[in-house]
Amino acid sequence: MTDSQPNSTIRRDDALWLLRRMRLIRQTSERIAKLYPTDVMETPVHLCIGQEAVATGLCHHLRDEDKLFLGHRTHGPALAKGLPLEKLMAELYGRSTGCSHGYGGSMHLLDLEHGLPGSSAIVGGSIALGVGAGLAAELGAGHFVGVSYFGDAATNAGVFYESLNFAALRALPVLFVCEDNGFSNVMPKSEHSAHDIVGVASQMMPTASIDGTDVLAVNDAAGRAVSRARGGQGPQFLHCRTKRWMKHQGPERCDLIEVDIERDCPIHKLERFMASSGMVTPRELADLRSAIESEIDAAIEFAERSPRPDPNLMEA
Amino acid sequence: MTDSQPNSTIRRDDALWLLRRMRLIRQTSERIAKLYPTDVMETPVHLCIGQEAVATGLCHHLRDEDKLFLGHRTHGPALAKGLPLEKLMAELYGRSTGCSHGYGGSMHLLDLEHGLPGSSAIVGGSIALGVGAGLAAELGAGHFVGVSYFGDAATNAGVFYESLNFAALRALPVLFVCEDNGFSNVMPKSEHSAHDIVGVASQMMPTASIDGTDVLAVNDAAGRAVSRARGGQGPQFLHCRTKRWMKHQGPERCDLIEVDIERDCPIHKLERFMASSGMVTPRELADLRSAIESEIDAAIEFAERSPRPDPNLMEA
Amino acid sequence: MPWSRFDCDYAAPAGGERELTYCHAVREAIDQAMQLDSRVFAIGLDADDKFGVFGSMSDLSHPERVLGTPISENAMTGVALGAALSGLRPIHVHLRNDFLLVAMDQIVNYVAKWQDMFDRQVQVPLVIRSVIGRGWGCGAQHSQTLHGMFAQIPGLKVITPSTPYDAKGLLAAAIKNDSPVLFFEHRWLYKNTGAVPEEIYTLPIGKAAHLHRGNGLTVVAPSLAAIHALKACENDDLDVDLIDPRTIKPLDLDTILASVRRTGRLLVVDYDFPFAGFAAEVCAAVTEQAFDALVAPPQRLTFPDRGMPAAGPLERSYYPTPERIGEAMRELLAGQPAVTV
Amino acid sequence: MPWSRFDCDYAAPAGGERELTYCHAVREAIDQAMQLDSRVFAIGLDADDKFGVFGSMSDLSHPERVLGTPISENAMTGVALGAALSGLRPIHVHLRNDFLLVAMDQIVNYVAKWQDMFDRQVQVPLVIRSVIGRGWGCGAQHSQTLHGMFAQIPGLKVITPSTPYDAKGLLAAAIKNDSPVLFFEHRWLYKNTGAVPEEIYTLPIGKAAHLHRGNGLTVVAPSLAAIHALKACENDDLDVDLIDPRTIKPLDLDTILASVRRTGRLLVVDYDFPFAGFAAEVCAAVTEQAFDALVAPPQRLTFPDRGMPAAGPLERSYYPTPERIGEAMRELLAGQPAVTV
Ligand SMILES: Cc1ncc(C[n+]2csc(CCOP(=O)(O)OP(=O)(O)O)c2C)c(N)n1
Ligand SMILES: Cc1ncc(C[n+]2csc(CCOP(=O)(O)OP(=O)(O)O)c2C)c(N)n1
Ligand SMILES: [Mg+2]
Ligand SMILES: [Mg+2]
Repeated sequence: MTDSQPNSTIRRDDALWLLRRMRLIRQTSERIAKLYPTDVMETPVHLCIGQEAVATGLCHHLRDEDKLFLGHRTHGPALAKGLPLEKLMAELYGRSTGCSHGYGGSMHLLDLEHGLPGSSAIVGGSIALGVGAGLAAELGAGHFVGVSYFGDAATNAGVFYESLNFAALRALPVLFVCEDNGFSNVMPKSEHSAHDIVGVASQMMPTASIDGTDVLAVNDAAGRAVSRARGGQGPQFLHCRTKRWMKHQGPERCDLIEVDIERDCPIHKLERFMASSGMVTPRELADLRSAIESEIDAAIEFAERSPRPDPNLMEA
Repeated sequence: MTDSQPNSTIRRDDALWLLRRMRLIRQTSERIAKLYPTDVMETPVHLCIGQEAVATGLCHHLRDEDKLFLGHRTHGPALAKGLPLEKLMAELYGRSTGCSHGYGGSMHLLDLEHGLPGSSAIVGGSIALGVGAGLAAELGAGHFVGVSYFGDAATNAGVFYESLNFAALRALPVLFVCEDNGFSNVMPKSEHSAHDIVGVASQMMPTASIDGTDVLAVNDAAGRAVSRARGGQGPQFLHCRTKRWMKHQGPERCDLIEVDIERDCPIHKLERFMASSGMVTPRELADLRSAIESEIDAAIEFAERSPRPDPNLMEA
Repeated sequence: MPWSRFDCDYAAPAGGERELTYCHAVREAIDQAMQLDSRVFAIGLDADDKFGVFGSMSDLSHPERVLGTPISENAMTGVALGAALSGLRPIHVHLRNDFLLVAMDQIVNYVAKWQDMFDRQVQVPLVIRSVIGRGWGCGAQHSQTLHGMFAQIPGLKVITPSTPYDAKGLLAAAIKNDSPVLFFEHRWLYKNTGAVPEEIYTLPIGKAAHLHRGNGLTVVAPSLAAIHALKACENDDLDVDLIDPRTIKPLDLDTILASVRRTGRLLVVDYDFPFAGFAAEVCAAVTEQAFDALVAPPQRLTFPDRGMPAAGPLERSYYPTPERIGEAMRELLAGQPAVTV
Repeated sequence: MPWSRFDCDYAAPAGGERELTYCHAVREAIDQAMQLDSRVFAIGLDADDKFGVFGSMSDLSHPERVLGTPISENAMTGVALGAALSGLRPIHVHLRNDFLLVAMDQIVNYVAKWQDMFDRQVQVPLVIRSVIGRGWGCGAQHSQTLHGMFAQIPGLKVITPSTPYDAKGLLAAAIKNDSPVLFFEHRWLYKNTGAVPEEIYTLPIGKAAHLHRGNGLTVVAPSLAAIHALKACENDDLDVDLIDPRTIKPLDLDTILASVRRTGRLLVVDYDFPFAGFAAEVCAAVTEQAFDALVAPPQRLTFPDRGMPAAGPLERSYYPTPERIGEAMRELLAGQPAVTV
């Protein structure tokens, strides 16, 4: 197990990419939270405010052909991987222009072009699918890695353990990314896991445990893990410690944890780093923020204007 | 993880108990192997010749009220726990006097009086049942421990991992006993497990890895583990390295391993120890052997004389 | 036997009694069973949370016998079985029946088989409770209703109460039963209210209830479908004999047959998949046993044969409604074949 | 598309052709599919062993695409699905369908739902092969036949070939199909022989076959039941129209209806559990659509509603036989109701 240090030599355009994606996820999530009580979205929402760094640092190193399999907390990682915002919004609005044509809803997002072959609401199972993608690559289907992305409590499901074992037995190009926010709904990790997650994973493969609120640390560790997996060094496990600022589901703040922006906010931390090292001006930061707001406005307008799916076209 | 040493201070009656049970299991298994080709037993048989020390050393410390849950390789552990021989034989012969009235067959043995609440042919699942027994004890159902008894390959099933986690979370009085013969049918352990079984288990609870061909070592380690579990110290894991002399199923020798009696035979080793320390005479050993043969003769006669179950009485 | 204390005759509640929600009727059955019998305990994901299984686990008087679990439904079912084999009476609770599929090995290979494998020498007093049905755009993995699948499996009883009164009495009966019972509660019934006696009582497992009387058509509808069908009858004052089987298995075929022998017509409304489901069983069994009484082919009204979609208009079209049930009833009453999906 | 190379017309084999066992017909379909299409691979417990799935995996010409697995059926099903979503065409093999229950979450919540959840934007070319049926006193957990359970689930095709010819042609069709297929092979058919063309060929999924012609009674029987029913027809030269559906789902109802419209009588013989099974579906669907043609109530002959016992006499009484099928047929032909279990 390695505990990574952020790489302070990050290039400006990389840092900007990370900031843009994190801001896109954050601002989109906040907008969803704001709109949600009006019932325009007839689907549950699992927001990831506070957790943006994990998916962003990871996806910075993934290509369109790499296959990312998600669980129920989908919006952030899907946007990080490249799902167009308007397709996400239209799906949440239940429109036929949504990425799943309105058939999937919030938890089932598909974007084959950007390496999102689907996500699942049954906790745990999708971990195996990422291993299948790795196996496909190994058997000649293409040059890509499979990525299984899941929460801390998904590691309680037997399929987690079975998946790691098989990936390790065959040295498959698979990344296991555990977004550890310390909770399964309202149950703290101490009540759902008798063991250290990394301790178990490290019995089977190289692991890294990372401060998941530090996008540079995630970026750094993910970069090394992805290149090892691509380089034929077998599966890699990334354990990212993070915080879920919102309730498990819905638009409300979580009352089980305390958030300290200085310590916990990945966006704040990156912006401070970039500002202090002269990479951005306050003006640029403000511009970025409002540019993204406009993107979100446009995506919502797109969703609102889009037709609802026609039940008569629903095939049996 | 502790690696136990045999306790050379074993008392004669304890050693004799161990020898008797191991001989009972061995000679019964050999007789089954001899009779099996005549098709008197219309049921598969998974013999445990070579593995007798594990169940015997364990069951020496179990009481009738302790609950032992078995998988498919049942005969030896069931006899070790106290299942009367004639009830086993009658079950193998498919008679209504069998321990499961002929409804279970070789893999499904029940003896509520002796703490055998049933065994299962689906690999892995019965591990959870032993945890349930431990939970029952914890919730006041009685003073007993739950024991989950399984092979090395059962640890590949997710239910293994889930069961250990839950038992550890609640510090339940459960013993996990892994009879590691190195094979899943014809697949060697190196192909089914990327990790060390004890390594994973020790993330969750105290473990011991034992030479499972040395009944004194098993007896010793099991004694300590059982008393720790009884004493409220939570679940314990016993990993017993052993050898399967026969094929996975049926009456034939396995051609995948080499057996060296001096090194591998638990009965030979115990007899040698007892003889050299003056606990038994060669005459006593021979007498024991033939007494058990007579027991087996009687059990077979009982089975042969017993009626077959009446299909008309089979309830829907 | 603590159980003898809550045996009572089967009787529909008189009017004017205490009203309770379906959710609280379930809660009360658990709470009273736990008070009467210290062997009863509850276990399940978030079972120990006040919002556990939509509030039906709140404020139980024996919190020390209410255990939360990790997301390990398969092992947890085995744990419940092991506890049942060791002298306790577990109630395993689930927020959605889709999660039971994770535990299918334990439910079908273990729980359902254990008594048969040992010629019924052993008792398996285990209740598995689960919410069924669609929510709010939850999609194909979180909206299923699988009572038909479990009813196929020998060794399992399957109960689907539609009223608060039935929910309490049948859950008490399930807990008291010495064989495995699956108890399915439709999410949309949770806030419905109805008269529920304060005392604990049991209802017979395998006994249907008439929700509406009539002579023109027999309608069999379990769970939420029963309530929707009742609405349809009342809206249009239809001449329908409406039977809520209450237990899918064992099925009270006698009550259904007696009705069909009177009406000559049968419609089964089942909010479950169509192929080889509960509706097929009722149609096949009725045809086998009351063929000569039938004046028209028995009809089924179910979900379409596809996974549940998420978007509102799709979700609403997927689920039958009182209106669609009413239409099917009227067509059958008029001697026309009903439209099936 | 390599697949275009093995499209051929549907035609029963002429006499005098090469004979193959059922087991080897299955093997040959896999072998030839693997040769034609490098995306095809096989995975499963002991799949890479020469005795894997009773010999049907032996000597395949691409051993590098035949992978053994640990006892992790649930994750392995997810691995197969992930591979199918990543451009390959997996065949997941199982020694017994009882083990599929361990993988039920993946099969029902994942594999079956994946296309519907995304409005069919994605293909899932995944075949799950499994042996079904009783062996040698193997007991309730190792002798099930679960095609009825899987047929309930939208999104799964279910195939149950009864002859070597069908086994090869339907397995090739399953591998070629872009949606999930469950392929069930009854253990007792493995050594049966029959004419099988050497070339690879596909048979249509959803098309029944007539095994015997007659006008007095329609019998629908899949898998081993078809072979047993054929024996019963031939033993007594019965006037029976025997239909092997070959695929449980999609079901070729047209062929069955056409027959019942001629005979007026129906018997479904299904070696599976009785309640809400395939037999119920056929009876219900036929009654719905050909009610006026029926002169007697459709009948079912299935297992009893309990787990399979182990001892020989019990096991043999549990399973229908050609004799018992013949009896049921004769009674129906004589205008008497058949005995159902
Ligand atoms: C098999 C299964 N059991 C239970 C649930 C209900 N459930 C949905 S999300 C969740 C918590 C998951 O926690 P974690 O994996 O840590 O992800 P997080 O929500 O924290 O991102 C639970 C219990 C489920 N979806 N699937
Ligand atoms: C879920 C499941 N998958 C596959 C099998 C087939 N099977 C029976 S025993 C066995 C090997 C088990 O090996 P292990 O657990 O090491 O026990 P051993 O036979 O060595 O005693 C297998 C694969 C099964 N019974 N259950
Ligand atoms: Mg979490
Ligand atoms: Mg082994």
